[in-house]
Parts: sequence; C-alpha cells; structure tokens
Amino acid sequence: MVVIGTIENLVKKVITPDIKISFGGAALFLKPMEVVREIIRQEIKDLIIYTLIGDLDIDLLLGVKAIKELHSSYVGLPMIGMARHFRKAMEKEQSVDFYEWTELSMVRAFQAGAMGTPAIMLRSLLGSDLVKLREDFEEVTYRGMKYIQVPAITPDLAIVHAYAADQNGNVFYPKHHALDEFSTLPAQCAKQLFVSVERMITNEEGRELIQQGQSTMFSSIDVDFVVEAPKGAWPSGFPPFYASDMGHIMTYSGMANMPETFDMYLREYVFGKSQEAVQ
Amino acid sequence: MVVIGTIENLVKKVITPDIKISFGGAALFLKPMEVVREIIRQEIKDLIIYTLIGDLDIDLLLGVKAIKELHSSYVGLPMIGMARHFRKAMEKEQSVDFYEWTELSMVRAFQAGAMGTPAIMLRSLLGSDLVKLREDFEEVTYRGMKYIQVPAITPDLAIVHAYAADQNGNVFYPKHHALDEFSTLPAQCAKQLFVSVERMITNEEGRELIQQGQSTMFSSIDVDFVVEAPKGAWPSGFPPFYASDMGHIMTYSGMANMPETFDMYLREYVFGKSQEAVQ
Amino acid sequence: MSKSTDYEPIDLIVISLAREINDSESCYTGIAIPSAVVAVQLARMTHAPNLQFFYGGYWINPDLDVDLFTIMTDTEAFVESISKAQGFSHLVQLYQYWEGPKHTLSFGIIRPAQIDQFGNINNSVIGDPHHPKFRFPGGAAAGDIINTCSRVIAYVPRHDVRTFVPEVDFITGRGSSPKWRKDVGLTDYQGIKTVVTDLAILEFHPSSGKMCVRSIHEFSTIDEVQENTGFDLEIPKDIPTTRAPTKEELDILQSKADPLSIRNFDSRNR
Amino acid sequence: MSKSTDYEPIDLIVISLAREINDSESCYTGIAIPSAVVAVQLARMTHAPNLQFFYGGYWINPDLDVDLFTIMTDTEAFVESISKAQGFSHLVQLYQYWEGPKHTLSFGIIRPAQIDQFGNINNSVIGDPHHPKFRFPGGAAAGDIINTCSRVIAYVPRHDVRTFVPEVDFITGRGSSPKWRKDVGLTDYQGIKTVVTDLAILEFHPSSGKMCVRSIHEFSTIDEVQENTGFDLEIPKDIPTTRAPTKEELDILQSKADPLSIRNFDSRNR
Repeated sequence: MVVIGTIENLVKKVITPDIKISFGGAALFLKPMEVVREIIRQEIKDLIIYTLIGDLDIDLLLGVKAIKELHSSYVGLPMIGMARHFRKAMEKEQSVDFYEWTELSMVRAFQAGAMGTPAIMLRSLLGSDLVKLREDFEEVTYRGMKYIQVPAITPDLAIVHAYAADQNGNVFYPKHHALDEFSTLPAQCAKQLFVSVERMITNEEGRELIQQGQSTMFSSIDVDFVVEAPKGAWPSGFPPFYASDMGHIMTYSGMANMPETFDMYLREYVFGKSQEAVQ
Repeated sequence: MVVIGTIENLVKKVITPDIKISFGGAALFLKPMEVVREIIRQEIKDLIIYTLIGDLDIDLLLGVKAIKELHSSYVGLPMIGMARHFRKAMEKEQSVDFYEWTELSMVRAFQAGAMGTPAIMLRSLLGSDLVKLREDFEEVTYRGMKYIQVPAITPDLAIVHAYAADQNGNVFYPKHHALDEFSTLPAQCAKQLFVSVERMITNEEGRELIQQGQSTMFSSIDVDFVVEAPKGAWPSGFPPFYASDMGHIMTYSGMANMPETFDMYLREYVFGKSQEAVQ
Repeated sequence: MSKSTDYEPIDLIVISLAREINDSESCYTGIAIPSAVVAVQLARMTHAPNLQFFYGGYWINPDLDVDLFTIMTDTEAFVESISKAQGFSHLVQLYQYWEGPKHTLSFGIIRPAQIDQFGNINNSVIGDPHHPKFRFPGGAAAGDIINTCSRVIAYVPRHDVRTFVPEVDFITGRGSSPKWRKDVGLTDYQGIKTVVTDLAILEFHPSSGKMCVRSIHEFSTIDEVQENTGFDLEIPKDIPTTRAPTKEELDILQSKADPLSIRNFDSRNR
Repeated sequence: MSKSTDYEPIDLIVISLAREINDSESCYTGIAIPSAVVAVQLARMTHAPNLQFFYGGYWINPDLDVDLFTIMTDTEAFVESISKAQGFSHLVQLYQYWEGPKHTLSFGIIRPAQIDQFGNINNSVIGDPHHPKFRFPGGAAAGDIINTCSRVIAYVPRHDVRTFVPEVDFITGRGSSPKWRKDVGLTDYQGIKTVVTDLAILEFHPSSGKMCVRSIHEFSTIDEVQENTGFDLEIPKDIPTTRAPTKEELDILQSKADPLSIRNFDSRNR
C-alpha cells in the first residue's frame, strides 16, 4: 500500500545509512533534487548510490560526505565541466568507493534486476579494464562467443521525480514524455519505490489525465512512498515543464570549488530557504 | 527504411519457407489474422513460429500444414476448448516439432533477444520436465543459487497488428492501450518488423494523434514493412475497437473437427471472400 | 451424486475457490481459466474487496461491480472499466511480480489436466512427449506460478482417475514437496496448497507433502472421492463436509460475478 | 598556430566531424559532448539530410532547422520539436541498436580524455584506479559505442601529450586493433577510425592498427602535431592539408547549427 507523506517525514522514515538507492534521471534531467536536498538537511550518511549519469545530485551528496559507495557510468556536469567534489573524493579524500560501469552495462544490470535474473551477459564491455577492477564481472563463453557477465542491480529503494500522483499512488507522466526510461529503468529493479511529484492530485483528476491521454508511469501497486515536491527536479530539467537551469549549475560549479563558497551554497540553496523560496 | 505495400505483395516478398517468425498478440487478442490468412492464400509452408499463447492463428496454419516448428506456452482456444489441428498435428500426423515453453521463460527469452544477450537465467522452470526435453535449456548455478538458463529468441521477422501507421512508418496504438506488450515483446527481439494496421494515415494525422495523446508503439526506425488490413485481427479482438468474436471462433472450432468442414471454412473465410466481405 | 442441491457442482467449486482468498492479498489470474476469474471477482464482491490483483496483465483492481468476462469481450465495458480501475499496469510489470525485486504475489490459481499425489501437475502430454498419445494445450503460466506465487490454489472441474494419477506422465510444474523446495531454494513458494474439485477439497500433508482430504462436498461420499482418485488418499477420521454455499454467495455469483455463466465453460470442457 | 584564419580551430573540428558523416547513415550522439551534437546537425543541414539518428535517446530525426541544444534546454522548443521529428523512440529501443537484433548503427562520436597509438581510450583514471592521481568523469557510453557501432569518430579539442600517450593508463574502451577484434569476435565493429583534433586529422593503419596522420590543418605544422603527440606517428611523405571550411559550412554552423556556440564548451573544458 502506498504511503503518502511530507518529504521531511518520509525521507526520515525510509532513508537510512547503508541503504542501497538508485536515482532516476540522468545528465541534468529529472534528478530527484529536492529529495537529495532533504537527505542533506537531515544529515543522512553512508548511502550506496546507483545512477546512470551522475551530476549535481552526486556532487552535492559527495560534498557533504553522504555517499559511501557509488555506481555510475559518468559523474560530471555535462556541457559545464568536472564535478568538483567527485574529483576531490576520488583523488584526495578517497572517501568513496566508486564503481565505474559503462552506460550499457549499467542499463542491462538494471534490466536484469527488474527481471529477477541474477546476472546478464553483454559484449560491449569486452576489452575494457573496467572488467579487471570488478570481481563480480566475469568473462564467460556461450556457444563459442565471448561475453562479460555482470551482476544484476537490485537496490533497496529507487528515488525518482515525476509529474503527478493520485491518492491511490498511480504516478503520471506528461503526455509528450521524453526521458522517462531514465527513471523507469532504475525504478523497476528496486525493492521499493519513492516518488516525488510536482503535484498531488485527486483520483478524479487522475482519471481525467488518463482521459486526456496521459500515461501512468508507475501503477499504484508499484509505488511505495509519494511526496509532493513542486519543481523537485530543479536545477535539473523536467521537459516540457522546465529546462535545466544551466545558469544555476554554473553558479554551483564555481561555488563548489572551495569549502567556504560551497558552505555558502548549502546555506543558500539547501538549508537557507524554504522550498518555495528557491523556486 | 520502411516499405509500405499491399498485404499480397509484402507477404509474398518477405515470408519465405524456413523463416523464423514471432507473432504479436495472445489468447484471442491482437493476432495478425489477416496476414495469417494471406500466408494460407499464398500457400507458404515450412514456417518456424514463436507465439506466447497460440490460438486460431496457429490452428489455422497447422490445419494447412504451413508450420514446421512451433514454439509456444499454450495452444488452444481459450474458454472454448482444444485447438483441433494442434492436437492432430501432435498426436496423429506428428508433422510439427513443438517446443513448449512456460509463459515466463518465453517472455524472458523474448526480452533476452531484444537485449542482444544470448541466454537468460530464471527460476520458475526449476523442477519442470520441460527442461529435460531441451538441450538448449541448462541448469546453472550462480552465487550458490540454481537457475535454468534459456536461449534468447531472435526471429528473422515479427508480425504484429496495430492501429495505424503514418507514411514514415511510425506505428500508433490507441490511447487507452491494453495488451500492447503482447505485441511489443515478440517484436523487439526480431531482426525485422512487419506490421499490419487498421488504417494508414498521413504524417499530419500522425502528428495529430500524438497531440491527442496517442503513443507511438513502434518508431519509424524500428519498422520494416507496413500493410493496411482493416479489422486485421478479426476474429481475435482488438479492444477498444472490437471484441474477440467468440461466436465465430466457436464456429471455427466446430468446422475444424473434420477435413470436409475445415475445407468449407477455408473456402468461406480465407479464400472465398474478399477481406472487406469477411468483416 | 447422492444428494440433490439447489446449486451446481461448478458453483461450489467457484465459491470454494473464492473462500480460499483473504482480503488484502495480492494475486494474478489468467483470462483463460473461467472459474478462476469468476472466483476472484466473487471474493472481491463478498469478503475481499481490497484484493490487489492484476487482470489480464493490465487492470489493477478493475471494476468491482461488473463481471470480468464482460470487460474483456465488450468493447464499451472495456473503455468504461478504464475509468474505474485503481491503476493500470503493463504486462512486463506483472512479470516483475513473478520473478523480480517486488514482493511476491500471495497466490495464483491454476487448472491442472493431471495432478499426482505429490501435487506435480501435467498440462503438457500423455505418453512419449515426442509422440504423444494425448496432447494438452500446454502449461501456459501454470509452471511459473507454482514457483513464483507464495501459494497456489488448483481446481479440477471433473474429479476422476484420468486427472488424479499416482504419478503424472510429465511434470509441467513441480509439486508441493517441501524437501525439493528446500533443496532447490524455493521455500518462499509453497507450491499447490489446495485442490478444489467437484467432489471434495484436498490439501497436502505439511511434512510428507502427500495429498489428503480436507472436506467432501455434501452431495458426494468419501468412497466416491477415493474411487475417482488414482492413488490412496490420506483420509481423516472425521471427514468434514464442505460448507455449502450461502444464499448470498449464490446470489452474488449468479447475478453479479458471473451473470453470463462463463464458469460453465469449465464443466463443459476439459 | 602558424597561420591566421577567419575561423576558430573548434570550427574546423566540428566541420571535419560533419564531413565524416555520409547521408542516410544511422547514428547516435550523446547530449553531453557539444561538438558531436553540433557536427551531426551541421551534417544534416548540409550534405546528410537523410541521416537516421536518435537524439537524446528520444527524437528520431529531430527538427532539421533548429540547433539541437535549444531543443534540450528550451521547453517551448522542446514541445515544438515534437511535431517536427520523424518519430519518437524510447531509451530502451535505442539500446537495442547497440546490442540487439536490429541493424548496427553506422557510427558514433566520442571524445576521449586519453588516447594511445592503438586507439585505446581512457576516460576513467590516471594512476592507480583505487587511488587515482586524476579522476575523469567516466566513459559513459564511450566504451559501449566502440564495440557496438560500425565505426567510431573521435575528437580531441586540444591536441597535446597529455591526451596522446604511448599507452593509456587505463583502457575504458578497447582500440582499433584488428587482431584483437578478430580474436574476440567483434569484427563488425571497427573501433575508432578517425580522430579529429585542433591540429590534424588522424587515422589508423588498416593492418598494424597504429595511428597515422591523414591531414594537418592549414594553420598547424607536422612538427607541431608530432611534438604534441606522446608517441611516434606514422607520417606520410606528402602530407595533405585538411580542407578548409567553406564559407557555406561556416555560415550554416554559426547561424543555424550552433548559433549559441555551444561548441565552445569543448574548447574551454577538457
């Protein structure tokens, strides 16, 4: 049964140290940023995070040392530059265990998790040193062909941002959807699903959305926790509602450079203002 | 690039003996029946067919001895009874190599085919004698757990029935769609895709459908052949446009009982009438 | 049948199946086994309104007030039902409840063509699989459900020695054997727990895994049950009589859950 | 730079990338490497209007008349573009063109952080991977594309010895070695065929697989190219000069394909 609550209460209840979390979204789109900010506000640490393409979400969490283990194919600020805290965590502090995947291998591992198969074979990893770093990546032969077999990803919890949810927990996605599978892939492999939405709606409104041709992104039966977080993906983008806020991300990139300015950033944009004021 | 043509021409061009075909639809819904009838009219034989749940499509093709090898989890007329020619082909004539899968194993093998992975592990087949009949089903152990590994299904061609296609080959599905994955699963694993549609539309109409909230079931880039076949799933159902024609299927079930009456059925409903007259 | 009743055996089968369902459980039913579909809807209309269930791999908790067959075969009812379902699923999401990271479905319902004393089922062939004497339609999801739902309820519209055999000719789905399930790591899935027939309700001994009688229907006798079973059943000293349908159950079954009597397809065909 | 030109090196990189594209090919570009996105759109606006391509895993053949960055970052342009694309894909469909039953994509474009004489690329780490001296963002799909697209075009915004190394510190994606590709059964995928930099265009010798010079840009010299490369390049006797941008190419690039100059992100960052 779906639990609907406030972001404060449900983040506190559900997100605990050592939890394995997959994030929806990718590359400055559709990241569950308000949940990330709430995790920081509540000072939750020791997270194990899976994200296909990490950006501001990961860099913020690394900046406050909330991540213990990280799985991704890329962590940076696309178009803008390096993710400062990612580099710092890896090069100087060595405070995070980072496991680099290729994009396809991570997608296949998400899909394997969703199917309940424990591992999956693919070819694109052949010849990559990424395989050598992983005891759980194996070179195997099937019918005379070589493959790399990677383990399924099965997080405890997926966190995604979406458009709307009705009172049953059906989650809706805008009519002309794009990029939705960046969120459904990491969601379907997880044991539980935490969704932040732009707005809560009534069941009646949900039915109207269906009549208007919206699709259900997740069904009530697949959803565990729902919170309302207007503009909850900001500063990542959520087309067609809002674009990635490249100006803000450049500001972040500059302020992340030094501890003093990063603290200012946190005070200003994570702790300092109410959610409404930020947007 | 998509080829748009008549059902006569494209069935002749594309469907050749020994071709491996997957059919969309399942259990008296959304079967590509008009294409099946055209295969019979053109007397094409030696087909290798994959279908999740076989019904009238399979029984008709077995009745005219068009199938050489058959893969399915069930062949019957749901609610109505046995598929006569299926039993006859298996028990008396032994004219078809039938490979029984479970529903889940076949779905996973379709998914594996779509992902380009050569085989996939699952647990639900454990303990089943179906495994003993198959040299290509292997019991394997991964991290101490037992699984059955089944090979991916990779047909040469998928044949599915859908709602509409525009001139670029984008294929549309009705707004309140149901059962679509009975067709997308067998389509995505195939090397080529043959789609029959209720109606051809202009690109302009396609854009209007999108504006109205229809979704694209297949994109132009995924589609190879398109034919128009109004009511092309009949007598299987295509909700919300038409229901399964249970009366007709009962008629078929009776007429399939004896060679003489089956010939009458073929003359009447496959050869005898033009497509329009049938519906 | 030794007694006359004001209901048909198939009615008691459906009603007994419905009684095996608890409120707020989760389940899946295929669309091709009519009594299972009717039983689920009857349960929802009586004591299990909060059942979480997938219908046809699409609707989640479809219309509580209409029979389910109508939804699938009447295009207007189909469209109407969309606005009344609690949610919409996709087939592939459903399969994630069979094998996947989500919680296990509480139960599934199957209809075996053959079943043996250890609850192995055969929906495939009699005789040499390559040259069968009799070819059944195939197991569809029956084998999957046995290994992926927490428990399975089976029903047999006609209880006879063709169906109840000492050992099935072919194992489409592996039975209830607790030892085998432990060995292979499938202890979360108990296999078949209950078999409802037109003569009796059967279950399996928790340790031996052998089939035994739970109750016999008021119109049948224990001798009749044993005669129509191809192996020795474990029979308790005092054999309970299956609780007869209540008037309310029969009324709802006939007027709302199955007004078109699709359950009769099960008594006609096998 | 020995000569002055009326265009920037990054302009020639983008234009040279575009010239590597043939009409009616199929391809994928990520959204995070700006010059690749611009080059594809420039090719479509000049000689390759029938390119089949996925943009952002969503649009198939998006709007031919607008720069692609705007589609992703302007919500109105996003909605507008939907009515002008030739089709709509889903991410998972795209991945079926990488590994799956569908035809192989003709090419992909990548931007390596390090590349060696055999075309191995490193977008991962310098130094011990567990205690890196320098941590790059990661390969994303670069390693996948090398083994799943028929050929790969690489670009390097700044040609220097940090990027062009004898042997990469870490193989994120395996190079062009024909022998290795034969051994492992990946002969359908040739690996990197061409490397476009701000000094030259490089390719790989078909049998040895070693990097060689195809042409040098009009504003650079062969000594400059060799000095900025950490290994001995095979240099042909008569070194062709890279064809300079035409006025039409420059006009379309500046006014239509990349009016916001997002290609400059590539020359600013690395």
